[in-house]
Amino acid sequence: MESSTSSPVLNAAAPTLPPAPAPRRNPLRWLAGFGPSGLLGLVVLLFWVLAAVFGPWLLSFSTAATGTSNVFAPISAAHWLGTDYLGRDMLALVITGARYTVGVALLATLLASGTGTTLALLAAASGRWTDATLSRCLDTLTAIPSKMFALIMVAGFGSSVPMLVVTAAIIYVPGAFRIARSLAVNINALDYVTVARTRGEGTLYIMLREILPNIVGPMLADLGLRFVYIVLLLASLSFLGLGIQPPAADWGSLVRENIGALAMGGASVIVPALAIASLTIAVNLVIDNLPGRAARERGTR
Amino acid sequence: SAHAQAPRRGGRIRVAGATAAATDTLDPAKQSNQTDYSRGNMIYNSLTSLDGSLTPQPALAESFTTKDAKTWVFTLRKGVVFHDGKALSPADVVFSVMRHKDPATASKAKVLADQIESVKATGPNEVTMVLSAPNADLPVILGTYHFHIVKEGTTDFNAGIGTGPYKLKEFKPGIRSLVVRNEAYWKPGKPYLDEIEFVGIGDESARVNALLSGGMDLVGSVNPRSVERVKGTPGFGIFVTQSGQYSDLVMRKDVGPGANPDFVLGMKHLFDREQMKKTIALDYAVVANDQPIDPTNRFHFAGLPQRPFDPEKAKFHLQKAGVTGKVPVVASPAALYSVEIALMLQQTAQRVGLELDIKRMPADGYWSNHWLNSQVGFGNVNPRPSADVLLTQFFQSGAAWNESRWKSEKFDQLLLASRAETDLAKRKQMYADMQTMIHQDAGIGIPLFLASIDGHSSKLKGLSPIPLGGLMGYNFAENVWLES
Amino acid sequence: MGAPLTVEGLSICAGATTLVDNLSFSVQPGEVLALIGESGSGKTTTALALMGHARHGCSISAGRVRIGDTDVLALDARAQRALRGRTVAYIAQSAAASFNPSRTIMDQVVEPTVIHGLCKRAEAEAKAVQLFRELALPDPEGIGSRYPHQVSGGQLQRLMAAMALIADPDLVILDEPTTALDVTTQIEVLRAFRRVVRERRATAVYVSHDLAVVAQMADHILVLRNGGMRELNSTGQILAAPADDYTKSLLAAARPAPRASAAATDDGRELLLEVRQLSAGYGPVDAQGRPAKPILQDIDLKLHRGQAIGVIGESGSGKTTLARAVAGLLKPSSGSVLFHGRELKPTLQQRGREELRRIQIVFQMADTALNPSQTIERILARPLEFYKGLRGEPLQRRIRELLDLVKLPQTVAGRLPGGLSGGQKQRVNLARALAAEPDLILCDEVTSALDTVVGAAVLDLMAELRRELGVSYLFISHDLHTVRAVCDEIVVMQHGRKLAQVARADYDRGPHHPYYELLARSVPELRQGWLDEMDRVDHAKALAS
Amino acid sequence: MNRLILKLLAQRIALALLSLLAVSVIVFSITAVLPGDAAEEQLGQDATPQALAALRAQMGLDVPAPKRYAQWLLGMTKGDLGRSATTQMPVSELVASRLPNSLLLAAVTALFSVPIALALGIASAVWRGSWFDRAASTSAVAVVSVPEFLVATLAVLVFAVKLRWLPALSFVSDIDSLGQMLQAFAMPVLVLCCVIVAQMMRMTRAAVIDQLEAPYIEMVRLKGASPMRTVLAHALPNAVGPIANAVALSLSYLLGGVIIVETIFNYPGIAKLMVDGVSQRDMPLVQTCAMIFCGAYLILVTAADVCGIVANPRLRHR
Ligand SMILES: Nc1ncnc2c1ncn2[C@@H]1O[C@H](COP(=O)(O)OP(=O)(O)OP(=O)(O)O)[C@@H](O)[C@H]1O
Ligand SMILES: Nc1ncnc2c1ncn2[C@@H]1O[C@H](COP(=O)(O)OP(=O)(O)OP(=O)(O)O)[C@@H](O)[C@H]1O
Ligand SMILES: [Mg+2]
Ligand SMILES: [Mg+2]
Repeated sequence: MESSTSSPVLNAAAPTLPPAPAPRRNPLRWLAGFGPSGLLGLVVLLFWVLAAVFGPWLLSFSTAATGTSNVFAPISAAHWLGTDYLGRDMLALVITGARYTVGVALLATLLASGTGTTLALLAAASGRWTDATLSRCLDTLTAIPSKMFALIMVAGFGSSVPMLVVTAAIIYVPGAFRIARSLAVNINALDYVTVARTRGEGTLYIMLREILPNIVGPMLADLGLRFVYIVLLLASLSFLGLGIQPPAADWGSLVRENIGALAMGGASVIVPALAIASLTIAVNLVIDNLPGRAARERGTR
Repeated sequence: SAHAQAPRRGGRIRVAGATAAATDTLDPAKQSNQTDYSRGNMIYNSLTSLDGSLTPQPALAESFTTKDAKTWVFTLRKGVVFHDGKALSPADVVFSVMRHKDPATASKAKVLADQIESVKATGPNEVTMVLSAPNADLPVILGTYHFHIVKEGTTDFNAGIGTGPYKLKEFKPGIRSLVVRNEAYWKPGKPYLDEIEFVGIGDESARVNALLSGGMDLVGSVNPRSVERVKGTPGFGIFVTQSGQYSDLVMRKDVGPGANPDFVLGMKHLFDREQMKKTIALDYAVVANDQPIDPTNRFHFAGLPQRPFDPEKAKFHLQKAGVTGKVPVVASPAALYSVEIALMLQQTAQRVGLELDIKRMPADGYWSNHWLNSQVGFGNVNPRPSADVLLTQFFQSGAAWNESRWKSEKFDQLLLASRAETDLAKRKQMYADMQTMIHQDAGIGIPLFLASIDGHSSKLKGLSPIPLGGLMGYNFAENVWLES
Repeated sequence: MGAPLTVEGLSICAGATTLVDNLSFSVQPGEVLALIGESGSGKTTTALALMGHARHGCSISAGRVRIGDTDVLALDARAQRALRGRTVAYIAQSAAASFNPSRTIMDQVVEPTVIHGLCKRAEAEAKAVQLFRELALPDPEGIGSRYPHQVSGGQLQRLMAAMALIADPDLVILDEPTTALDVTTQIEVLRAFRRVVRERRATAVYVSHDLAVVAQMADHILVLRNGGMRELNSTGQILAAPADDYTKSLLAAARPAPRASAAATDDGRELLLEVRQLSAGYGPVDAQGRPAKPILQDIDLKLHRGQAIGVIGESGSGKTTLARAVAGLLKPSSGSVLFHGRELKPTLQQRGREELRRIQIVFQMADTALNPSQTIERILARPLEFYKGLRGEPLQRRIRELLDLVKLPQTVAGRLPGGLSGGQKQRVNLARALAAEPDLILCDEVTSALDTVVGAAVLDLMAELRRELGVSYLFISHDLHTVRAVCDEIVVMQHGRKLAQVARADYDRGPHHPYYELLARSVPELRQGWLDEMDRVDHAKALAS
Repeated sequence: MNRLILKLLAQRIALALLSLLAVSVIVFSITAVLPGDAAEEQLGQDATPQALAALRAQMGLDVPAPKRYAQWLLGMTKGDLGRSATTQMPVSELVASRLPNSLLLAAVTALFSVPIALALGIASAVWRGSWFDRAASTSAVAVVSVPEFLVATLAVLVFAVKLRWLPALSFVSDIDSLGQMLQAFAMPVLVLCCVIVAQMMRMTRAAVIDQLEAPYIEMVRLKGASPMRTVLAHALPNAVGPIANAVALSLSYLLGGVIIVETIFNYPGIAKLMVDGVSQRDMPLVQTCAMIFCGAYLILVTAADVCGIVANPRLRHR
């Protein structure tokens, strides 16, 4: 009632206000947008993230000690997921490992994709020279095999968690850059970017507002696979003995350390392998089923 | 079977060692690992050879004599020829020994060779060596792989010309080598096999799988965790060599927490040796007593009381030492089991309120960058041919590899004296004293003496342990034979 | 021979929205039915449904389509495939986008015969060459071995017709086959189509929004609006006596009325823009500063405040390039541009924000000029924030005003450009330029995608702004009628040169440059039989010479 | 050949030389700042100052690093790859004994993986959104996300240890017949396929889908073309460029990235040589390997670009 007395002008304007674009407002509807497989992925992902954040705290009282001398024990009531090559409880190891695998890989992936995309936007939005220089430099980096690079980095600077994140990120920046640049260059040639230029907009605005929103879709798809590769890189680094520091172990190292149990079908090697697979599949399911992604992709065509 | 079969001649085997790299070498002075040693023993001989108790036996030298342990006379075996047909002469021996002293050779045995003052041909079949100080163990030293005898003037060793049981047919560093029977070998009846193909497989599970799939007849360095599998597969067996190899916790006495003797003692009491033996080595080890001479050695001092796992005592010493905060401990896969030992130590330490911060270093670069430089860290010592060599290299005050920088004048004097002592009983006592000193005072904790485990097909016969290391102290080639 | 086409109760929807609502009509063999209506009224959607096809996201929800004895919508996928390209052939709206860029033209033209196994490849090729000849394509023997990018847009349109006709279909659907063409080419193509339809006696559905063109081609006209049928009658009847109001307004707006300027020829007014000896081009520049692909040569132009100058010329003559050079998007290789008497810097980076604000450009391609991930509201808000620093309610109000100005409903503000029709996008484009309140707007084909009614409204708006705010225009178009209606002067361009400049007073006084004459003559007139007359005239000329 | 391709090749070769130079500088400087040198690594536990000095002199490490680099570069321009620091063997000899093996493995793997990846990628693009597509994409992610040493070990356990069909190791030196070759290569190729198929498949799928959404495809459908024809004759030729690029990137992995496969199957390839080189700080060897990988990468990428041009008439015809 108050509004009717306040201002006739406002009242007149009110009905003509465009209806708010509301699909995002309701979290439940947003979730439903994932579809069944996307939701499944989301649940698994959430599970691992929770495990990474709270798991060690939940388990700290029970399982940290090696205790038994029963190595490669099968699944039992005492050890839900069996024991590893030193008789340690696999459940505890997998849960603590989640912190490293999920954390390091996710961080490195975001860092790699973020840096790659930023550089690509810069290359596309600024002049030919920046583009050429950046492209050539990163091409050169791609030419060095990733494992060789990791080997050299770890040999030189030791293998701490920040070091691993940075190494993995550097290795995967050129790939992300390549994809983002090819997308961004196409967008940059479109008229709407030119319009922004004729308006006098700065490079930053063009990068972030005009180009970026139009390449996030494909970049997300790329991120999914990149994540898988970073998890694998960590695993293969641990194969070469360069991974996370003990007693912590990422899942890749757990697989590696317990590979001896494979012949007996031991849980200690299968469980971490399954953990890796479930995590990477979940990430890709979530990304592939992001609500509105399919629609957005069609829209850009 | 209980009673020995007669060895059969003929057949071809494939053998896998644990390393393969482009640095594989046939130069005795440069040999540095299992595969190098094994290959060397196929194509070369030394003046002596070491038997199952590491006692030197005549080889290219028919006999060796000394009066004062300072001047040694070696009589060379007659009728020995190199693979290219040239007869063995004293000049070859002089060359082979003297080259280690030349810095340009960059020999790994230079330290050992430096005690030899001169090597001279003193007759058509006689070589005389004069030492700078008496050493009763010279024949033992000369029986090790670095002192293989090569042809005088050899500069390119890739041809692999020696006097050994097999002739080199192919040598591709890091890939494989192929040797065939030396028909003119001086030991009658030996070797038994026609041909050996020798490769290095770095990955343990690949090595074991290669064996179990029938692709290999003998593989070195099997992880205790694979033993059950090998034993459980019909047609395969394992071969255990208990030796003096150990991984040790090094606490430097000159810097860091190890400077406090109580810290060292506390740590030594923290080793749950039985548990380590069970979970880490799966019983393929013997419990050690913080001293380096292992039970297979004739100078092992069994009378030294075993130090127990005693958290209370450890706690007492550690509290007395007043160590606070996290103590960094450096370990590496380069030092066998050191990461696992460190992890168990970390847990027991936690129980007595000590925080250990395990730093695992990559294997490559470990020896040059971390070993000897870390305040608290792990080392690994391979079996040495004699107690003297071991103590001289690792415990003498001025020794380059004195891991804990432990200095004791009394120990050094005992060491020199025992080296010159030719009376075995007296010598034994001296060694016992030295072992006790190390057990008490050195900044070294030795939890276990490790065994080497090899896997083999049951058709392969003739294996017997030589505690220099696995694969019969790397000398399987001339001893094994194939059952038909 | 043609087959009769009957459509009953056809409805097509995309999700919840109905694109085409309960449409019924029929076409007899050998006749042409025209579907006309504004952009986005569902013409293409209907045309595609005649083949049983619905675009991604759309579906045919009800109705029957019969060609001869076949019920198209009841067929399974395989039978539909057998029908398409054989019984029904389609000539798409954009020929350039409908050819596979990596295969030769001949491959694609004879493909229907290959797919349907009609005849041997050699036979098919001979037939194709015959069609090329009929469609007056140059080099009929050789053109087949070229790739799509090696022929012009008008030629491509005709090649597509050949592709449709090669299987002798019973029903041909032509979807706006001449929108992309300039008038001179358009005449050629129209002639070709008509000859084919007449000689082969195929049934045809002709989709267009251009009444004048439809008048030449169709026997009957169906007027569509918002997916619904407004009127269906014979061409003569509709042109002479339209029954529906919408049809009437379409007809009324068909020939744009001249919009008088406040001071059409007032030479005393301030000189706003002067282009002197301007040359420009694309590609890397050589040592003398000449670009590898020179386009514009020695253009001179003067534009006074409040004036509108039209630029016409065939496709590729350099009209857009001129606008880009003035806007600072393309560095001229020589010559200069003066604005308010001061020389403009050649590139954007060197120009100040105020200079940029005063000259706005409305791009030709409405689709690509709007960022697909920003809502219309954001698109319009940005220049207001950027230049004027507007925030909050004043900003919202101004956006609403702008939408009103270009006759767009307020509801589009929250939508993304993907949800707008071509004409709507074009108007958003214009609104964005207006938001900056510029002195000069470079309009590149702003009305080409619009139907006559909306187009007329936009022209009115421009005239009004010009009158009241003194905004000036450089009005680029290939439609001579529109240009004549709004501009005080017309610049005729060909091959990057200015051929002639004609003032409004002289529009109907000749003689002008022959090329201008040709352009003027080629604009279709809104009466039946115009094309036939043109045929006769040209024929006579050909005989005379 | 067409002028455009020649020009591109010339440009690429010039750039490649630059890249190679840059890579060599990067690799050299990183290895130069690494702790430890070849002498220390070789002596390991046996390092004493005297022995180190002697060995360094023998290896030529007593020369300052920049000078060593200059020497190496000079030798390189004359076609001399230098001598390995640790083994004193000519690097060319070391490499020559392994490079053919690596190339062979890469070739055989490419022979199998590329057609499989393309077929799967195209099929999932055609049946986009179907259960096949979902299953293929998910299992591709699942397969790549299993660490390759696990796949390799599992394969060995099943095929070599349990079934005894295949040898556990790939003895390339013993290959006399095609059968033996197939036996030796079966498992390494299988494992490598698992690693690289997924990426190529995904890129192929994306590229084909991209084309399937182009307006000309609608026209092709309206001509009555079958789905098979639509994809193979129309969409695919236009997708060759991006697909070739994806294939090139994946294949470049096959030279330098296969260290794990080489280790587990004891395959004498060049990746292991490189890893040894790094851990031994054998500069000339590492440099040469880096040059080979970099060169191979550049060749592959250029080949992909040429493919793209050849497939695209717009580029091919001026
Ligand atoms: N895939 C789609 N999904 C949803 N709506 C669509 C789709 N394609 C087109 N439309 C909508 O359908 C309506 C009719 O489109 P159609 O292409 O038939 O128009 P048209 O009359 O051919 O216009 P024009 O003259 O611009 O070609 C438009 O409002 C358009 O926005
Ligand atoms: N970026 C570019 N690089 C090279 N050539 C170009 C470029 N843009 C346009 N051209 C060429 O310049 C010529 C003039 O183009 P312009 O866009 O000015 O034509 P137009 O008169 O606007 O034609 P239309 O009526 O079709 O829009 C054409 O031949 C075109 O192919
Ligand atoms: Mg349309
Ligand atoms: Mg234009």
